[in-house]
Amino acid sequence: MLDVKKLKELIKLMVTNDLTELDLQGDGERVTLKRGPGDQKVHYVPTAAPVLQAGEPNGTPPTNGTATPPAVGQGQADQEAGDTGLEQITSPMVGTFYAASSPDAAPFVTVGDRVDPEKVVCIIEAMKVFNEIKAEATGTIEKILVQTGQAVEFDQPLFLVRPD
Amino acid sequence: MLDVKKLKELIKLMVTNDLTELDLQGDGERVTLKRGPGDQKVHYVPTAAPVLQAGEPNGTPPTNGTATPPAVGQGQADQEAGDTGLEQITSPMVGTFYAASSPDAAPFVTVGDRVDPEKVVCIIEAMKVFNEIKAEATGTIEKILVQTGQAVEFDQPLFLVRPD
Amino acid sequence: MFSRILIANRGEIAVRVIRAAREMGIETVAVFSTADRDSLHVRLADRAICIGPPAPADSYLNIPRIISAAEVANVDAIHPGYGFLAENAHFAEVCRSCNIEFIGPSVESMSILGDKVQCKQLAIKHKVPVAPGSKGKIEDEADAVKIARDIGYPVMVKAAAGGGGRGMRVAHNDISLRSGIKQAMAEAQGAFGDGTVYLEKFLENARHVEVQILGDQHGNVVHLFERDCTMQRRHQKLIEEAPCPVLGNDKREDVCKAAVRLAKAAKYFSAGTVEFLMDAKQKFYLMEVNTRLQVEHPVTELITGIDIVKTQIRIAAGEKLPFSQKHIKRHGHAIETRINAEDPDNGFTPSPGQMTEFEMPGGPGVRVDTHCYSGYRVPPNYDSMIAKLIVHQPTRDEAIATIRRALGEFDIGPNKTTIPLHIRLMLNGSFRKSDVDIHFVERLFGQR
Amino acid sequence: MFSRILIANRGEIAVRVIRAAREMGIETVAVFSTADRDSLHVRLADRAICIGPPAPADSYLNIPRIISAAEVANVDAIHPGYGFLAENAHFAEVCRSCNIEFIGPSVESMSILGDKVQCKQLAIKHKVPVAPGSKGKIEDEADAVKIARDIGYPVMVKAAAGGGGRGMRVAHNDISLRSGIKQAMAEAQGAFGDGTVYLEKFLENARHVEVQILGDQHGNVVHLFERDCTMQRRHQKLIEEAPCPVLGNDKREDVCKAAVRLAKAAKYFSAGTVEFLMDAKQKFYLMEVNTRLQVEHPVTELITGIDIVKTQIRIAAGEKLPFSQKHIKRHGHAIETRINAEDPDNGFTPSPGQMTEFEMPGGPGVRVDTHCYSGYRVPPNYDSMIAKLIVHQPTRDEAIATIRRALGEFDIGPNKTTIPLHIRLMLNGSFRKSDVDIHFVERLFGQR
Repeated sequence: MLDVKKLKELIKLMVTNDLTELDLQGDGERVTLKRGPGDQKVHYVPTAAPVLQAGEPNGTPPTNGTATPPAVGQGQADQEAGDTGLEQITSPMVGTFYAASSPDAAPFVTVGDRVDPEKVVCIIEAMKVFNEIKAEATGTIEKILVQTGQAVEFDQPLFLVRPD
Repeated sequence: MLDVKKLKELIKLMVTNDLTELDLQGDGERVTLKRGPGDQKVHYVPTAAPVLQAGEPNGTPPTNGTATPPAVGQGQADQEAGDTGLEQITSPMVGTFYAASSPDAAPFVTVGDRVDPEKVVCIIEAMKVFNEIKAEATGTIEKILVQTGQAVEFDQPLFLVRPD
Repeated sequence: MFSRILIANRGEIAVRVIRAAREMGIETVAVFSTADRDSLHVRLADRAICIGPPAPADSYLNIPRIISAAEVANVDAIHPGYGFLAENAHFAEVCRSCNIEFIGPSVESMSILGDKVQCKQLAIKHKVPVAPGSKGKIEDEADAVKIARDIGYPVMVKAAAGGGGRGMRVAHNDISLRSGIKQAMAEAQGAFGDGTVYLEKFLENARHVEVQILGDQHGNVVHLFERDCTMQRRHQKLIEEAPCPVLGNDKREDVCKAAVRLAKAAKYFSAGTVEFLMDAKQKFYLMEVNTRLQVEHPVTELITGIDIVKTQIRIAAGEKLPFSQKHIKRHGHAIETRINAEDPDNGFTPSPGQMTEFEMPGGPGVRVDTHCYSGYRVPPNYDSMIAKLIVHQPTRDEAIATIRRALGEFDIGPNKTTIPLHIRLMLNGSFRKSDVDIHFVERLFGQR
Repeated sequence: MFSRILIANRGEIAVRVIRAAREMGIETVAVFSTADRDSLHVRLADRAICIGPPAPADSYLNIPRIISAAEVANVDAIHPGYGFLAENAHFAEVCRSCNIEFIGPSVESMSILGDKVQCKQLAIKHKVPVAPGSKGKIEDEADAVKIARDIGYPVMVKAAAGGGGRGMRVAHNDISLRSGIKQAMAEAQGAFGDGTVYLEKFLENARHVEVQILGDQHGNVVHLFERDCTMQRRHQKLIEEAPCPVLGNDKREDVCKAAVRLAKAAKYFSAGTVEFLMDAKQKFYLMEVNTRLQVEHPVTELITGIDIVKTQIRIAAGEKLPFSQKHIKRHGHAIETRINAEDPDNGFTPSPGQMTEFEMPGGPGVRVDTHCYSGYRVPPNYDSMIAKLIVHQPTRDEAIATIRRALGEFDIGPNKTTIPLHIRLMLNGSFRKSDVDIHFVERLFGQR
């Protein structure tokens, strides 16, 4: 049956020719090619296809130029966001994550809290400076992805928010 | 069918090539690849399959272990044989091809001649030895692919024969 | 010795430093922008931290983000590579104030040598040959015209804080000098935040010859002989080699010793390079000092057998140089070509994007330094160098034969590269005789 | 000098010879079996000719087919590489009778040195140290028992035409000696068509040390110092290094001079290797002479700076050696590991098939000789070596650090390779101290 090398060749053809679809069938000889920018809207379609889901977390930057989230913890967050239409609050900098303003204070937010764009959700300490991070989203905190004291990198997902 | 190793490879191929869909089916040989943020629906457009034809001549040796013909003139011979159901008479050795037993003799065969397996079709000279090459096929000579005095390598197609 | 270092850079030089550190048993922390997530330096480091979006100002040039990453990863030192922050004295100062060693020279050495006017004055004081020109910075145009007439046209206006050809103007007469000064000042002010310019005799038909320096924190300074980087295009080096094919041994010793004098005068430690122009009579004129590792350091490593990056790390950790001048010997000839993802037949336009094919040459005499691999996507955000091919052979002719052979073995696509250009240069009669000057490549392109 | 040569081999050594020839301006003709159509040597040669199906007897070992290809391509000479026909005196004779130079020694040298009994007698005559044993071949069992008791058990029965461990039997007493002789004779007759065997003292805890020889057709012979190939498994070398880490300089000079004496006695020209066993007291015993290029020749190239393959070609063309003994110097330490497509955790079963991943290490001190590339399909028909990784550094410790680093940079899959085994060996305390003998690796595997 099909070997990987043949597949690679087909993929190369797709890449170099900017095809968006290629359908190839056996003995009845059938080829389908699609090319050009398709619908730009991203659909998060729940699907049973394990290949698609497993492939995405390590994905290369999309061709439209937006940055992909970082590798650490990204897969899970992506998947959850993808599965359920959640939004991410990501870290705008490298530093140390704090859920509260001091060890004995209550956390800025907990799961189930409502947030609006101006709501402070955590502190990231970088170079001895404590930076208040705002939600920049409106909705309900669904999940907290990091713990107090944990190092976070640029673009790392911190919270999942269910938008209104 | 698919084992995990192969699956991983496919995923990697998808990731590095920005594919968004890959559909692979068993013995009936079917591949569907999709790339870019396109419409999720799969379209089947009947075409004259240029990709399949262009892709095949550079293909890897088949996994069943039979030898592929050499690169020289192979594409053409393959294609002609494939297109029209012709058989090849290939060279069993490296050497120099002679169409006739001496410069002033008539060639062993010309296009349109009938051959049977024992019919001598040419001479290949190797290390000063003149080796008579037999057709090893039954049918009609459709095309002669090499010229007298030309160097040929092992497995190089020499004649195309239309079998009875 | 350090137990963990951060590499504040990307590309092949990040890979180079990671390799050196790994061989020394030092853990490595890479930083990367989102455009470099799949780069080899990220894969090879013990740990990798994303510090920002593709724009250099928000990632590789962003001091707070790099320092934050260094603190989060708890490193002992930072290697700046070349480019980006490598010659930024302020960055070195911030590192050290955070108790993170900067793998490079002292802030004072960087400051004095980085200012071309101060550097030149120091050179004159220590009998390092310089081009005739203004004693210091140009105060007014009338002065400049007087000096220019004195030393004779053509002259060059240069920015004190300059580098890479920016803030430079050649003037052939009073009129072009006056306008050149204005333009150079404006350009220097814009590019470096410092409009100071000075005047120098413009040398025609010169070669670029530079001396590799290594100094420790105990006052020892040695040279690792010279490199010839005459093969340039628009101030970008294309081919570097060692030794300089035309240089006599006496002149070699003179210039190498002069470089050591200048480094000692600046109390220099770490690796550094003293760049000279050399005229047809093999007279030298100081150009500038690069207070960092150079792209072309491997040619010197190959002819001396000394690992410059490892030595740099040892020096930063306070160790003494493990060799003295008399132990440093030259063997054979080394040549480096910089392979860029650019189309040499189409105005050197960059050719970023995924390389579905990336096969490297190998075999005897061949070294490849790269951050690329089959399937790597060249980001459009940074410079276009994708690999350095460096060869070492007993003689220059053999080195050219090897680099020619190795260039032919690269299999890169679909991206365009400068490999066909390099193959053409390796076959060029003038290059083979080394009958070239720094404008040779540009003339070659002008003729075509 | 030749204008065109044919390489009667495949794999990395075919690539190695093509590279040397190309750098010398010599055209190259590759031959290949249908299993090797996509191999790098086919791609790199100026011309490639398919000579037969995968079975070696019908392709790489088939003299008429190779000669036919050589005649069709009109070449001046044939390089046999190693293995296949490299030590076949008949092939050398056929080549020369067809007016095609065989890039190797004379038929006479190959014949005398290839017969271990004749070789040993020549060695004794020229005071080259040999192991105690039978003067010549064993005529009958009673004689053998007498000799064995004389020199003391254990003894080894060896085939005169032998190599690679075949036709060898160790005997610890009269009974095992009698049966061992019968078995060895039968095996030697089957494998080499020559049942002649001889007897030697069996050395325990020995090291494998060999001397690289180069001779020209004008009577000049030099050595390129020794290699240590003690790290073996079932007579297959795994790791080779130069210099031998434990050898004293006096002993080194003795054994190297002995090797030169033997080569001169055999009127040897081309590259060759005199293999010795060395006991714990650094006493040497001749094992055999390999009248060809060795797999491990690069370690010697790296420490001497001499290209052995190019020199071999020059010698075959009738040139004199371009150096004399006193010009040949050693620099630093080199180590080679042979990377095989085998599963070391599963009885070293071969792992052929397509390598979807094949990324090589690079950077300073690293040389890779390979015929593979990303997407290459390892054919199941030949030996499983896919690459040689060779490193060069000033000291052995640094070389181990570099090879350890470089081994980690390989990215090969899905095929299994011996890389994890090599990484383990590089970390092994006994190997790091070089406290090993030729059975070390086997013992290590026995313990696990």
